[in-house]
Amino acid sequence: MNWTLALPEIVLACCGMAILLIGVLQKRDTFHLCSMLTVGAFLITAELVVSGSPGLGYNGLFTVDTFSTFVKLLVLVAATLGVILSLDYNEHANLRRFEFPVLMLYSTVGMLVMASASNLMSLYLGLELQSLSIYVLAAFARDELRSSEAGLKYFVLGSLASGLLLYGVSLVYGFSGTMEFARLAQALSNPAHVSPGLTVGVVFVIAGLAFKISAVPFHMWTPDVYEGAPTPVTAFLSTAPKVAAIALLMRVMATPFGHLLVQWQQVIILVSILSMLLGALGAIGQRNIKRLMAYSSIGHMGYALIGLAAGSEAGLRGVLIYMLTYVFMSAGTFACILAMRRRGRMLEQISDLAGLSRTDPGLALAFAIFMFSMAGIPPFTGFFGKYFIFTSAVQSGLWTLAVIGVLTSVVGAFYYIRIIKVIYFDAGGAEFDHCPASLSVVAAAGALFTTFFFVLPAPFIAAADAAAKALLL
Amino acid sequence: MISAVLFYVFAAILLVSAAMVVSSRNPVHSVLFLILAFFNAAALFLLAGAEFLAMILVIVYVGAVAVLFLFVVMMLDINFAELRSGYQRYLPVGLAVGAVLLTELAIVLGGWKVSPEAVTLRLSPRAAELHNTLQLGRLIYTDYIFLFQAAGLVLLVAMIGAIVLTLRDRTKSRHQNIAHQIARTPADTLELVDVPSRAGVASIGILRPKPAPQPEQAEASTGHAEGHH
Amino acid sequence: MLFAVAVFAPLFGSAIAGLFGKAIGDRAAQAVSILCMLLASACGVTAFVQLVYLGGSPGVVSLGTWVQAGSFHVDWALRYDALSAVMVAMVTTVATLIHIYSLGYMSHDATRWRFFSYLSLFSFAMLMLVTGDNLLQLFFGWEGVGLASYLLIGYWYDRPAACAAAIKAFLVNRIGDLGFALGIALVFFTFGSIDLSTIFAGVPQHQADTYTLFGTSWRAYEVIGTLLFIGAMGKSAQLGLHVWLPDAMEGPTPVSALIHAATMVTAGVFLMARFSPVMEYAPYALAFVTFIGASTALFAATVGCVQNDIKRVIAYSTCSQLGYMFIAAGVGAYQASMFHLLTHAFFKALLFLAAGSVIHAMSDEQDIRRMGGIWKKIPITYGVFWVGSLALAGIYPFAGFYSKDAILEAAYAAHTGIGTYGFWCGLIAAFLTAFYSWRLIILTFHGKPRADAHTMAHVHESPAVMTIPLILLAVGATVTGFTFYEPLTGPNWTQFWGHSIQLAAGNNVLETLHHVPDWVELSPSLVGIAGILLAYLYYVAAPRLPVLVAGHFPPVYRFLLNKWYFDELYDAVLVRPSFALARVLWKVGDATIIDGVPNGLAALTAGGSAQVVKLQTGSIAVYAFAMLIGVVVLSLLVLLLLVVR
Amino acid sequence: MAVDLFHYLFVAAMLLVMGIFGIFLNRKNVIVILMSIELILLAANLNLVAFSASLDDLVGQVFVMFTLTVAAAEAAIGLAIVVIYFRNRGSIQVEDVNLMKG
Amino acid sequence: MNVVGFPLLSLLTWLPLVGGLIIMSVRGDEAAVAANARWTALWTSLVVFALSLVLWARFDHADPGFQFVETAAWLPQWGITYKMGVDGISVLFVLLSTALTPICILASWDSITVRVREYMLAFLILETMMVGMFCALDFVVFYMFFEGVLIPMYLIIGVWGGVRRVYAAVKFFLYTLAGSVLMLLALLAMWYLAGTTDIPTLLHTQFPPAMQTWLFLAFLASFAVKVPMWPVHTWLPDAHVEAPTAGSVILAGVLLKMGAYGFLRFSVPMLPAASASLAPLMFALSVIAVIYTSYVALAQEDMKKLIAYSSVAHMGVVTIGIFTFNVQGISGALFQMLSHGIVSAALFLCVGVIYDRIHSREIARYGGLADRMPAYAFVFMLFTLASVGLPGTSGFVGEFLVLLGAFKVNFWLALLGSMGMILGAAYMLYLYRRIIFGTLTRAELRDILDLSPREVAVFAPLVILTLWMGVYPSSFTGFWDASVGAMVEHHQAALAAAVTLAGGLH
Repeated sequence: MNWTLALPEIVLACCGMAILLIGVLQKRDTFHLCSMLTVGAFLITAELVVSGSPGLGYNGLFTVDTFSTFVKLLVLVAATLGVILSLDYNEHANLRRFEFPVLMLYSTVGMLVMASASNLMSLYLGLELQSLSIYVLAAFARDELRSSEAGLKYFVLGSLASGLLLYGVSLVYGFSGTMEFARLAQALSNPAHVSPGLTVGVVFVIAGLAFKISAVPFHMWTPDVYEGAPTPVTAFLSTAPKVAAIALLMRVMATPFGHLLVQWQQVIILVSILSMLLGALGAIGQRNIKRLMAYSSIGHMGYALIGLAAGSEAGLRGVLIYMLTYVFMSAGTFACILAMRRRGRMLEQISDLAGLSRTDPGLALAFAIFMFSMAGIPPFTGFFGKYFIFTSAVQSGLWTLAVIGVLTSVVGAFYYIRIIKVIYFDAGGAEFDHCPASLSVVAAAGALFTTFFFVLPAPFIAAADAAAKALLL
Repeated sequence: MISAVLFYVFAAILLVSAAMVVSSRNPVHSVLFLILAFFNAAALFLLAGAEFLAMILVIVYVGAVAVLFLFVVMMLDINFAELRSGYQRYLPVGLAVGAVLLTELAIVLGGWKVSPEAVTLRLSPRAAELHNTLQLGRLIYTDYIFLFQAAGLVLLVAMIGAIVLTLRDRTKSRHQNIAHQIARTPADTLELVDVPSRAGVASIGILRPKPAPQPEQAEASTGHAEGHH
Repeated sequence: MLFAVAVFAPLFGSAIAGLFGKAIGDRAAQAVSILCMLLASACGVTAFVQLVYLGGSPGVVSLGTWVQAGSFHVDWALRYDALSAVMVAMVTTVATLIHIYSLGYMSHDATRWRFFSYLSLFSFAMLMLVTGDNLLQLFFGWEGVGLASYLLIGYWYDRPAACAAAIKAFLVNRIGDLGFALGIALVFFTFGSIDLSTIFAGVPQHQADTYTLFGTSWRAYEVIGTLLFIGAMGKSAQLGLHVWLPDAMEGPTPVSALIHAATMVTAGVFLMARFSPVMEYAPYALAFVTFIGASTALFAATVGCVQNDIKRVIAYSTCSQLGYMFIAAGVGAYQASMFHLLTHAFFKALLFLAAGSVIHAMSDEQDIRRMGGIWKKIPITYGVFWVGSLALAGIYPFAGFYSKDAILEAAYAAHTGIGTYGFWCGLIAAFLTAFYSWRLIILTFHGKPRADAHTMAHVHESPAVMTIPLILLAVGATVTGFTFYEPLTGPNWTQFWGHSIQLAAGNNVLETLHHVPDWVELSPSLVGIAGILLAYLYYVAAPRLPVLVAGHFPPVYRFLLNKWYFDELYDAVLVRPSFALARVLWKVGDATIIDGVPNGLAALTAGGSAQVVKLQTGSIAVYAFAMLIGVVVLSLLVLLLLVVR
Repeated sequence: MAVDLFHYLFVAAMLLVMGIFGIFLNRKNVIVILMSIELILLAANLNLVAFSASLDDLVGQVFVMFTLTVAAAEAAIGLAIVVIYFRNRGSIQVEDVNLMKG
Repeated sequence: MNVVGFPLLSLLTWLPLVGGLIIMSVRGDEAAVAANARWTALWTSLVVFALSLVLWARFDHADPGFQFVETAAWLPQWGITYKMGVDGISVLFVLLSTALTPICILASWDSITVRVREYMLAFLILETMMVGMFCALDFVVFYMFFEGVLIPMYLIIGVWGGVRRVYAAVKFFLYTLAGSVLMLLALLAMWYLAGTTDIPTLLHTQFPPAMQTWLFLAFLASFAVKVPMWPVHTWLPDAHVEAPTAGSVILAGVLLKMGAYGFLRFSVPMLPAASASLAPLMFALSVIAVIYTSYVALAQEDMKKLIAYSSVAHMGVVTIGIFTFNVQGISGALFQMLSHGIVSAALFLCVGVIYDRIHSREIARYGGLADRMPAYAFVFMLFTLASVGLPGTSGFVGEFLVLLGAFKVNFWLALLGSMGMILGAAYMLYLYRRIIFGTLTRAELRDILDLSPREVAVFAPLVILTLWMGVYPSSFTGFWDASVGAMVEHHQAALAAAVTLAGGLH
């Protein structure tokens, strides 16, 4: 058995334990050190991911292919950005505890497992590893009511979702006789033999995963948790787990259930439409920018699901590109949100941004870039994400979906440009505190990627293409 | 025949106690019904031939998890009188949706049959000659070692999480700090006071242990003393 | 070439005076523009003489491509033939005289450079109009004179009435121009070109062409003719589109003389003559031309009888005379209409300038009810006024006698219903013309002074710079009649006109007009004299009579005084509703209905947003319930699909 | 296995529905919600065991092993969160958990 | 490469951004930064303009195809290339954009005093987007530029605009975006059907007639908003009124042309059947636009709003011309676009001149300016006349050619479409009268100054262009004669082919 297949995960988990030990044994404050070590661990893991060779191992539980590599790298990038984003905030918010990066790290391990899962069991365990860490992270500011309420909500609903997922898995297992993706694909290759029980099981699995990507109607937790959780956690929550969960959803839908496309396609379409609508509508009246980002992410997941609903290689590629662009936009936006601090106090109201373009033009510019990008205005990356998604929808003849998609994107654009309006048009309040370097780095990296992606998009898209091909075999 | 009867009995108790878990007004009762439910589930496991899992369920669940629940319920010391009874106002809708779900599941599940491919797809067929525990043990440590390790990580995270959330005030808790103990000098702790005769200890401001400097109080006491003269 | 110099010299003068007038001063600006005009008139007259009398050959001066789009190709080119040459000569001559006259008339104005620039600009545009080798260039001049007219009417821009009149002139002209433009378009699609030579050469081929309009097929020539005539109606102030002309009298008097009497307003007539080769084959259009012309002649004459503003009387008279010209054009006697155009240019310019002289003398008083008794104080003006009026009334041997006669005879000689209509209308108008002309003379110059003493004390003859042009024009108004009668309308008209005017094969109006019954020949003079006598009776012999008549027929009087209520009608039917409609479209159409849709959508979205947010109650139970419903609905959906399949 | 598989599955389905009911019809105590989640997981486990028996395949049972582990971990974290929530709020009534909404 | 041996179009497109980067990198105190930004922007735009003159000089009039074509692999696997090129239809719009930008920068020299650096940056970005859009020969590239314009324009209106600038900016943004996302779908569908995003290839692709209608409607949604056509025009008056002068200039001068350009580039040549069958709809909307908005303009009390409505009417003439499908109509439409680009830009500048002095756009607050500002009165008069389409000015040629083209189609179309001749004269002269004529009564107008040398420098090129285009328009029409001819031919051939196909089926 080729155990090196899972080398990145193993190494990362071991690094996690080492960091944990360092944190425990060192008496002094080790938050910063551990965070840095975590970043280092991510980088090492990324290197291992890149250098890993494809294959299926661990008795069919674990697979490494271009898809998993793509997703893992994206997850690692997102997680790295997440850790960096937490540095400054945690210092100020009195959350400077070394467990924070460690939990992020284990959550990331869970995501990596999800990316490679080729069996419903590893799927479930990866998912749980990821989720449990984030439940804790969401409640990490344990002296804050909002944080603990966010943790509680996320936990209760998340557990319900994974319960449903588990129940779905049991149905799939029962009605097909296996949990391994390859064998499932084989078993379901003749759709005529597919029993209703199995399709219901698939629906339950979709429900469980849809919860993780906060797709409607499993999205209800999102605004509350986004608002309540410590902001770096929200930032993390909105990037890496989304990538991992949607990747998992893609793999499950494409590989084992690929032959059931006609059955689940309508479900995904419905979920996608609802998500886009709700994401667009819900955000309009929001005053808290974190809540707004929550609705925004719901909407974005709706778009990403269009690609999945297309059920084609182009669609899967579109989803991956979308997630790629989304991670950078989202991380960048949160970097900007984290920079919203006046006299040591964090600000979360959109109105607090008024006059930012005068007090801090750089931050304002970055913010504006992210908002335009999220609205899908070229030449920013957000446009490319939407472009490839809609391409696939058109190719698959999903006209209704495409039309609803573009129309909701207009509604969505309204609230994004409303933020730009506040930043640029409104007369403003006092200056924010000096933006710490860690945030500047993330914001700048995100802005640069978002802005200049269009110059050389081909390698990224080629990578996404290769990854999507791997799913369809 | 007997197993069928047993099944129905256990199943009935299981369902009733599950219902009680949900509906009982007193959370302690809920936990106890949960335990009962677990016991009956374990019995059902046994009937289905999963001896090891049945034991695990009893030991791990009843022994640890359920007790943990009980512990937390007691610890949080909720005033039961305050708990409002009754259900959400959309109970009828909820019941209807639940009924739909149940019907749906029942119909769907009723259509189960061993799919023709299932035999060929089986990964780990049960070996009749070995007992359940042995078989599971073999699988877990070989084919499923990856998952086993992952489950370990899950537990690790749970541990970290539980600690990081609930462990409080490390600075106030009383660790033994050996270095500190060794570094102590008499000057830090001892104070020699010349106590005049017939004066109460309190009246001349001697407090033990050595108080943090409290100038106001000191002044007030001296003032009081002067006034007395 | 002389011709090009004649056309472009005024432009040069205008540009110098306009762009640098402020810098170089009024005198220099005036000098430049007048010199340019003198040069132009010298060249223009020479060119005319060369062509008509010295046997020069007509031709085209091409200046370069103008518009080019596919098969549509138009050059800047000057057409040199008898029609344009005579017009150039006339325009430059009259314009030069009026330039000179303006030196005196405008001597107290603050921005004379501007005035002269405009005048020269007008001259240029008019020359472009008459020399246009294609319809588009003609249109260029056509609109150019409209612009100059607009600028000059509104010259005193601080007077609201002047501004309003200027805009009115421009707009009414534009209505006609739209018809003209459409006509050009149809010409292009009929002949494949708008070059005059190509068009005229193609006339025989396209006779049978039809154009469908109002669901009926019409001969293309009829449509073209009508559309072009609509253009002519606007420019020449024919009935319906005449309303701008009386108001245009708000401009300085030299402007009225030049533009609203001598040149621009006759452009429509010129157009008809220019387009005679095509018009000849459009009998219905021609009938329409006569009808409108005759009606205008009569209408304007009736109104002219009761107006009290000296310039307005002359303006209505102009209107009426233009009607005559169209009568002639409509019966195929283009030569007669051109002849009348020529003579009219002189005597009407003369009348206007003389009126200007009167106004000048009366300290800018224009109401004839406040004049009178001044003829001794301004003898030259009085004299030339007589000359002009005699010419206008068609009294032998003044110019009008010949040209008006020719027109009425032609109308009679046409022997068509519409020709007869034209004849009688013309005859009645001739009577009225004489009547109001002498009414004007008598009220203005004779009787007791009705102005206040202060004004009367200042009444004086105009300076030489004004009177000399008057005299010259008076000479013109006298001699042009008998000089040009034969060559222009005689049987040998082709010697003069060459091919610039072409008649259809069956058109022999020009031959027959010389053989009409005697009473027809005599009647214009007779009614003219009758009109004069009536005016004498009314205003000298029995001055109470007009009041009495007006008192007995108040509706008729008021009807005429209010110019047949045309202005009121347009105001009620077009202007007011337009402004009302504009407000309604803006406030209701745009702001309420059209913006209502996006605003409504926005409100709908906001409402939807509120509903969505309302679902987000914060309660775990609700969230869980939503998930449950989601699962149930989605699995039902899947099962349903399974069943359906 | 003496009893028809369907009966097992039906019991599990009942458990599932009760668990879900426990989550969204309960307005008393958050801990009861956690217990409801345990019921849901138990339902899934019961399913897995039953299928495992019927299919004569041990994978189901192996999976139950892991789900039990996960369920335990989940319970631990859930209770920890409940505890800190209680410390902040002084109550664990379900209806009180609505600081954030909209 | 191409005739000039270097990637001229890319240079034209991206050079302004380089200028923008230079502006961004300037540090120092506010006044120095502002001055620096102004000069850098001016020089950049002038250099770009000078470069674009090479285009003018080296463009081959006889070639109906694309010239100066340059390609670079961009997303090679998906057939998307970075491809730039101009043909007769687009080349002059590139020049229009490069010419108006320095004028705008000059016009904002003194009137923009806050955040000068950002302002200049926005204008340079805008120039990149505009030039790029007219040069793009790949529809993804096209779409990027087409949409990208929204960003700087949104900021220009919103940051430097008037009182209701936020409303106007948001309305502008959403209207335009809502239209163009539908166009994006149409573009994707075309790509799906034709398998390429290459515009020259798509120009010769035949789409199924049923599909064409849908595609046409989707394009219509985008271009109609941009043009803007009735009834989606209401964003324009708001945007114009609130935008700073230079913003209005660019908006009217170039941005409105993008919609019409889109019709010419996509709708008409690529979807001949649908454009032919839907032409009556387009005519109806255009005629309504001409008459309706002219009337609305008549009632306006705000100068900029009036001119904005006049823009809608003039663009209505353009859309009529485009859908006549004959050389005269299309040629006229193109000419009208160019002319309107210059004339309406100039009119907005005229408004800007007095707005800078009095800070009011209300017509009623002016009157009698002719006394104090003769030069201004002259310039304003010239552009007013050009706007009403007086022969000899640029405004006439386009309108007349469109009239010719429309007449070929239908008498009533020509008649109603040309009602703008009358109504336009009415509202423009009425406006002119109320501002320039009359007596000067208001105290604050007494000391108003005539045009400054800088303003003269701004207007001079526009005056010259207006007259040049009026007197010698064939020097402009020559650029597109070949292209338009080929396009019309192609259109007719495609229609004929469709008819034979239909005939063959029955």
